[in-house]
Amino acid sequence: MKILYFAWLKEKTGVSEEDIHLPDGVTDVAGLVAWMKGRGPGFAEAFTDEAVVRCAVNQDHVDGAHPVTDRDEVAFFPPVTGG
Amino acid sequence: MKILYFAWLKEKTGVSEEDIHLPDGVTDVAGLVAWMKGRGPGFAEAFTDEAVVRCAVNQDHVDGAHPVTDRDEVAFFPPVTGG
Amino acid sequence: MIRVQEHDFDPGAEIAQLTVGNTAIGGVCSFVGLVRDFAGDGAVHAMTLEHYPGMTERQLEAIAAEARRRWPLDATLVIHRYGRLEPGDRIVLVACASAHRDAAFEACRFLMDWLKTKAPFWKKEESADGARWVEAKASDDEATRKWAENKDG
Amino acid sequence: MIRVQEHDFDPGAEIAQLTVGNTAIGGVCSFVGLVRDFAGDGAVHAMTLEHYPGMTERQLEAIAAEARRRWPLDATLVIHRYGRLEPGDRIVLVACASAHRDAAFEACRFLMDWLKTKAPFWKKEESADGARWVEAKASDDEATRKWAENKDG
Repeated sequence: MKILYFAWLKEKTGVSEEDIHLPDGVTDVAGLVAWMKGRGPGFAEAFTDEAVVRCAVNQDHVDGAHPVTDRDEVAFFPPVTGG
Repeated sequence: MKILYFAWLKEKTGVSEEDIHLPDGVTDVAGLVAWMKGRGPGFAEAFTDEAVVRCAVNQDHVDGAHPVTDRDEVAFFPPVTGG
Repeated sequence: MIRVQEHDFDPGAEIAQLTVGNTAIGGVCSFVGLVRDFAGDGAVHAMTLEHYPGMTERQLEAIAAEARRRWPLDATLVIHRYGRLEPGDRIVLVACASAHRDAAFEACRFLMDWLKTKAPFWKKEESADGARWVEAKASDDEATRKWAENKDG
Repeated sequence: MIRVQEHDFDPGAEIAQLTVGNTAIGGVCSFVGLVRDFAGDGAVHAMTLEHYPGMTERQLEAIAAEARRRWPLDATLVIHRYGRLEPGDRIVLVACASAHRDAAFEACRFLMDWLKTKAPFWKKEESADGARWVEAKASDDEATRKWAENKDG
């Protein structure tokens, strides 16, 4: 799956875009976020405050219960601040 | 006094601008309109429907009771239709 | 700034000029009015706008000043053409610059509503039936009345 | 039309292009958003807009289509820049063309309110204290909510 990070999520994780295999046991966005927290200090810090992390799957805003598959484009970003 | 006519008042009277002496006995706009009606067929027709003739004295909208003097600029025109 | 002129204008250049050197401005709301090819029930081939030179400028200055009193504006611009115009031609440009977009939008709309009803212009439309002077519309008067009622709002 | 681009744009040319060949259009309401030299309590030296390519365009297309459903519009245009911008630089242009000025004004304001709150852009401001990511504002969310409530109006 393709994962994108924007704004301070990109800065804290140090990653703007990556391709990963769907981790074992992960079936939804909440599961993916929990897995992210265990990837290291940068990821743990980026995903600490789940209330401000937004997620889009295939470019649609979704909540934690949304399913994820290996073919999805998943993006993590803070609340948008507009133009 | 200077008199200006706009739109169909100009077309019906055949005059766009003229200088006249304040007619004897005329002291206000209503008196001036009454005098206008007697100036000939074009003027009579232009001023027939007083309800649609607007007047400005020195570039301010006024009603029939407004005084007029020999030093005024008086304009007659239909209701404005905007841009 | 107020201009009443026969010749055309360049909206982009005018809007850009309005904000030069003032980086407190967050945005410019503008409206460009064009001659439509219809009016009410019929086709319009052209129209001629007549105005009262002197009184027009005075009234436009006054309404622009009123807009600046009502809203926090950094700049206002009104350009209005007169003479003979054809469908697609620009008639009017109103632009309001402000730190706040709500103020820019509301002031621009206020000025346009006023211009469409109260500015001393008279319109003669040319159609297949010949030319005729347009009569004032009640719906436009209502738009202006709405602003009068909100005077303290 | 929707464009998300790094380079500047020419509002006058864009507005003129929007109405070419359509003489049923009575006017174009437009809004040009500029970078201000302040935000909240402090001076801003520059800002950088980041966005989500692909999702941004999809969302802008969708909101422009929504505007065309709600109001009788002949044309809509949204141009939004990304990248590093300095005070006075243009950020965004929204233009709505319609036979009716009310529709043009309301649609333009609707689109601007949406863009300021919902478009997937993230803003980093540079001030004397360094650079920081801007947090979403509650007041802008309210402006968008107002439109949601008026959905059937």
